Amino acid sequence: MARIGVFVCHCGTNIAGTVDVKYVAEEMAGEKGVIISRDYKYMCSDPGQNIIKEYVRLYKLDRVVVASCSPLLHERTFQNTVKEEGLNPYLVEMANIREQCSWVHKDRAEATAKAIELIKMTIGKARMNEPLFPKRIPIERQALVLGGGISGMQAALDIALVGHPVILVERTPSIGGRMAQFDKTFPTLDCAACILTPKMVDVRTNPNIRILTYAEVESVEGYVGNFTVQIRKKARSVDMSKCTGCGECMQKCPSQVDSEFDLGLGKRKAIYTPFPQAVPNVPVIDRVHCRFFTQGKCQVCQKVCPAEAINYKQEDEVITEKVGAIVVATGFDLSDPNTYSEYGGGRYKDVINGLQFERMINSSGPTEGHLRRPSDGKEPKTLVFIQCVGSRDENLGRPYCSKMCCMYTAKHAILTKEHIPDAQVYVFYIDVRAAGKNYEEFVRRAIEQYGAMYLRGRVSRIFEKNGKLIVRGADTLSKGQVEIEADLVVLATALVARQDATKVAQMLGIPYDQNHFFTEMHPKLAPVENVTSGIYLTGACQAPKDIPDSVASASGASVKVCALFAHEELIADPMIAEINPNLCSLCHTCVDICPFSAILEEEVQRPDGRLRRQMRVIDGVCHGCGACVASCRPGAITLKGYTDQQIYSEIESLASCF
Amino acid sequence: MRYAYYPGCSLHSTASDYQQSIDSVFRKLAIELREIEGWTCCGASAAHVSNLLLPVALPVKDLLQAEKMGLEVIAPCAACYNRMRQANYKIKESAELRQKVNQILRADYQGQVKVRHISDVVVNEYGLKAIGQLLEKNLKGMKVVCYYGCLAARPQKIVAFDDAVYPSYLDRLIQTLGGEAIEWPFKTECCGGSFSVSKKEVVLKLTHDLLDTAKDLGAEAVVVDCPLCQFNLDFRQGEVEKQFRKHFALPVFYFTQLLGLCLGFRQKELGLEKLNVQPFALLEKKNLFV
Amino acid sequence: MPETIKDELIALAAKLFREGKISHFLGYQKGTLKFQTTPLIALNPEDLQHLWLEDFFFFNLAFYLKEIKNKVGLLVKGCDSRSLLSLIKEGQVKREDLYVVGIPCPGQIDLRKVAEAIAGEREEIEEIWRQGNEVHVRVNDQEKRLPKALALLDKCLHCRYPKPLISDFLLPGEYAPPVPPATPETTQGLSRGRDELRPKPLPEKWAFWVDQFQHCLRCYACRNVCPACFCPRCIVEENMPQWVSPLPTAGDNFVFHLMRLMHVAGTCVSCGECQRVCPMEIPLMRLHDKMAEDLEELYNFVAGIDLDQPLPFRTFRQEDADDFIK
Amino acid sequence: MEERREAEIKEKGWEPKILAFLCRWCSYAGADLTGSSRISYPANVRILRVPCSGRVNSLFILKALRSGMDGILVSGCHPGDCHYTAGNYNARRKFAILSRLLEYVGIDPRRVQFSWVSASEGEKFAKVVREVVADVKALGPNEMFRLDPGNQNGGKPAASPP
Repeated sequence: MARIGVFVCHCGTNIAGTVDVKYVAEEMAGEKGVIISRDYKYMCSDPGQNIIKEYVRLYKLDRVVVASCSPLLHERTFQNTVKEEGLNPYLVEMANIREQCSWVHKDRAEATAKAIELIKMTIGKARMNEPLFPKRIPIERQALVLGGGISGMQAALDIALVGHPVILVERTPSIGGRMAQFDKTFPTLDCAACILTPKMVDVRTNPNIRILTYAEVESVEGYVGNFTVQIRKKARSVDMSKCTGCGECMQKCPSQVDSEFDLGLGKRKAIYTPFPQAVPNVPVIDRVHCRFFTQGKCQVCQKVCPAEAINYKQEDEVITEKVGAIVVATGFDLSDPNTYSEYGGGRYKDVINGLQFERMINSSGPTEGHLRRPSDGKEPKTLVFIQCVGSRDENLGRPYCSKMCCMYTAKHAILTKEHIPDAQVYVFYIDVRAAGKNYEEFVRRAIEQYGAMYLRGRVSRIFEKNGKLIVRGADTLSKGQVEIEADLVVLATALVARQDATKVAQMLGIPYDQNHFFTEMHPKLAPVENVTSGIYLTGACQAPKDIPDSVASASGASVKVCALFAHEELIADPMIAEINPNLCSLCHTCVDICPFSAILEEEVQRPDGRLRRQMRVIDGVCHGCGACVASCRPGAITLKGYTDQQIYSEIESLASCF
Repeated sequence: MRYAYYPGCSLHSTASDYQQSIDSVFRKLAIELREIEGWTCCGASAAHVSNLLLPVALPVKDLLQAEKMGLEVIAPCAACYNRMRQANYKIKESAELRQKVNQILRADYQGQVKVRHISDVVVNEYGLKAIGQLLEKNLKGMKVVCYYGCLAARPQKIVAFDDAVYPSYLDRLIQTLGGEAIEWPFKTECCGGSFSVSKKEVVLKLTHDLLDTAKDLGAEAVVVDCPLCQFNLDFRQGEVEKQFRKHFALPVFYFTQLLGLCLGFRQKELGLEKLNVQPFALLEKKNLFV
Repeated sequence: MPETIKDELIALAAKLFREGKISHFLGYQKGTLKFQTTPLIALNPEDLQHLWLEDFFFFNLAFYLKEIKNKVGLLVKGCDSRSLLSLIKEGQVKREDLYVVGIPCPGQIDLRKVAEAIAGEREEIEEIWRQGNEVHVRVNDQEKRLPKALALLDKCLHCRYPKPLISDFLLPGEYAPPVPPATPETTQGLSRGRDELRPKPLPEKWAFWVDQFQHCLRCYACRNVCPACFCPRCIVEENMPQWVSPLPTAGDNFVFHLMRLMHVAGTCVSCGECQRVCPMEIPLMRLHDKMAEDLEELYNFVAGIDLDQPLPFRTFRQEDADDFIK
Repeated sequence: MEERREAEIKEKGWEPKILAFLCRWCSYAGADLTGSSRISYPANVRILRVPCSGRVNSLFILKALRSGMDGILVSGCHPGDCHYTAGNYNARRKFAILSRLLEYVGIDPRRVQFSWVSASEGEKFAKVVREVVADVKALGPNEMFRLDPGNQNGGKPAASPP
């Protein structure tokens, strides 16, 4: 039989002004299980708390009901109060007779009667309360960062600087990501390589960071603090420990292939690093194009390698690692420019996209920084930039704004004029969205200082006539149709989620939106967290983001990781679900319902030695929402702190009032 | 294969040559066309700009007939095709409109009758491979541009059965017939449509642009599948030439006419003599004249 | 059904036993009552000799899969196959553990209805046979002809899935609805469309149901026969807390039946067994039909027809109906 | 207790008892805001705190009706705002079906109502309560199970089964 103490607070006149607290306290004394009941002016004050402590001690109370303000305000206070007396804090329950009674009702009799019923309900619940103990879950204090672009690099660095080991996995042969492809960066126009290369070196030299390039994560299992990941290190065919990065092999390799890094504008060899500043500066052999792998002879690279680093027999290696947190920084793709038939659908060589322009104007790019028409190599004089290609387009099911096109187009306009001062630049736009620090000023500069001609309207068609590209579009400000004879057209194609984003999401067990961008826990208040605890999001895998945004979110994600790693153990809220396997039918409703993937089926050995399959809630992953409990038909799941017993008892206690 | 056939007003008047060539070609392809009994206006031209209900109720009246026949509908005129597809779409979209229309027509139409454009059926249903096996002649050495217009392409999600901006089904048909379909960026550019009546100068400018670029690219003829486009490009061509002081002499064929020629029909069976821009010199040059 | 088919079936099942593909075969055997076969649970090829195929086999054999968790071969009618799909979705059986043999069903006789139609007792019926669109009954040496509507189970009159939706083998025969789909209502939706209670005012509905519920004895036959009720222990047997009092009062019966409905939502395939076994003849199917219709209308969900469609209470769409919420 | 209630009803007129299940993150906090904004509403509602509207089992509602509550309100976060991302969406499906079933067996849908109230909608919470109370007052007391011998509140025996 429970020994319950009821403490009714006056809250000055806040409660006592409307509720007859003395009468209430007297009434409660007669309730089943109530040992003592009393009132006091301010229960939350030190003397008030002392009263509670004294009574707990004196009367050996094992349940405490405080009738006062909202538990959202003082539940923690009173939990700590009883804790000091050695009582489990989860044996305290609060009846909210202020916000939900005295403050909203005027009639004293009505409010008093209601307060009595509210407290009776609470006593009913408290009777069923049980002591709860937070679980401790050990944390593997090593992080995994997926993606070696600017966002992934920043996250890895931030975590490593705190002192935790980080594994940075990158799919391509080098870290650097999209930023390595850029020429200059807006709005400062500093060269991307100048700010990126030092960062890459920092990552390479940080002893806490292990870089795995040319590698992909194959599977992720486990939960916060305890993930087991399998990483496939693809065969590089070059021994990383021997290679000195001299580049001799790349010079002599006879096979030429379109460079992915240069988006087909330049060539690379079959043994290659994507770009000269690659980290690690160790080439890989592209086995699809290598003569030795396709035709069985050549081996030139092996012959010329002074370090004897070439190893044709190398095989993929799958390694298993334990990590406590995962940062997802897988980045974005550009939508395929060839799918827009109004812009030529890939039929015109001189219609390129923004990233191709970026490579062309980059001094280490395929044209060494000279703007050239891909068709005839001539310098373009009239350039047309078209924004919102595939973005903000309901027809394509892509209603969102790609966010950075306005800015990089302005940058391209400026760079064009710096390279070819007598060039004429036209920009077709819907709206110019330059909401960032110094962004609007930058666009104004492109227009006013560099004379880029901004035309507000859409292009309806591009066609070829007499060796020129005719760009026909609307100029909605002058309300007319315009036709521009262009030498080069640059499309600001939409930023889209990685092609295999859904596959990655399913592997990690994280949600994604209709555009396949990964979904954060809360768009405003938890922008780097994910519903799956221990997994954090950063960069353009969430939505189009520019460099400043990507770096900021990376640091945000790292703080979350470091906060998790600040302790050796995770203290899990005890108010979580628990499954009684004897009642469970293994129907998996709970698994489907759980938004946090906190429930798993496992095989356990029974006392008689036989194996049996049963469901288990993972501590630390369960958030305690109770959705599984409500959908479990045989009642096999209990939500501690809000058990069926407690709620039943509350309903019954209320019912017994009338 | 059997379809309910909705000719629409053009095919009985300005485009009777289209009708003639369809009759011949479909006979050869053994596709039966059953004309919808008592069909009425599809709601294009005047109706759909004057009122919101009429352009849905009118085609639904015809579609109800087709529903009774239990057949899919073929519409050779792009305007009719467009109206009927739009009606189906709107009926399905809006419960309110559906109720209103059904009330007017005392019926229970749910928008389920499938409406196909004639080219869609020929190219995608009957298939180019099957057509290839029936050919008696070919268009060897003939350079054409295919002109698709807008009504069978837009609004994309309601009517399009190919790329809405750069379709290629007629090009593929012409290639199957042995001709050369020139890559032409103006495939779906505007011809001016029914402004032909109210604002002729607009149509003259637009058709000029179309004919001019086609000629520039070396086209010897234009191929269409819409009677409105055909009317503007063919009937107005003389006026365009006069106003812009240019000489085009580009015959504007319905695709069924060229297909008919290759299937072995004679000019009379295809209504070729009804074309304004005489095609016979060209056809003679390409050994197609019979 | 011809003997040859029976032999073929026995040969097939025996082969499955021999190859170790099944440990049980579920079929029908001759019943002790007239016009009623009894389920046969064959554990070996010898047991198969008891297989009996005649046109009276309303038992839904999927029911036994609640208990038998092995590799099982079984006979299913079109409608029974939906129970299989439901049980697979609920994780109670695995498709690969089943060898499903489809059996053509001519529509099952509802003896209760027949007795009513001939204004006699079940026991008086001497013979029943199907002929054309009618069911012939011999009573006291007299032959009576009944239209199918008066002789078949209600569910058979609205048969939407005469052919099993999953099967490994189909016994030869015609897989067609026993009654041709005459109106759109019988082919579209599960609607029987004839529940005269639906449009009635609320007090009348309540009066009707409270009268029904107060007859319920809580024998739990409905639950026990239900292929969708597979929990190891039903929550009504729970007493900590005791949501449903075991006393068969109208009020607790109301809680019990509504709760059971909510629990089988999405899994119940309207097989009608609950109503058939109810000793108090409570029209439970009205409730199940209403719920099935609501699920179809609100969530476009029809139970037991599509393995890939998630169960309605395990998923949601952001655009789900919201109009009933303030 | 039955007598007491009857006496009470005689004295003051009948006042409905309404049980409200409020999710801890939105609606409960919203009801707190109603309080701190001192917006008054009828005293008929008793609030039961749950972590999420997804925690509310249909059994809670059935049991509450069975226990004689005159009205029930379940309130959670607005769609898209659930602290646990999807609890309210899952709850919505169950409530939609339960609501229709209750209506079919003759229970007025106004007795069991649902709402989305966010933590900032103190005003709305008061409005919802006022509406529910008015609705239930119009319907009269929940007499549905009062003749039932199983009713712990006593009462008269139900008509014996035939």
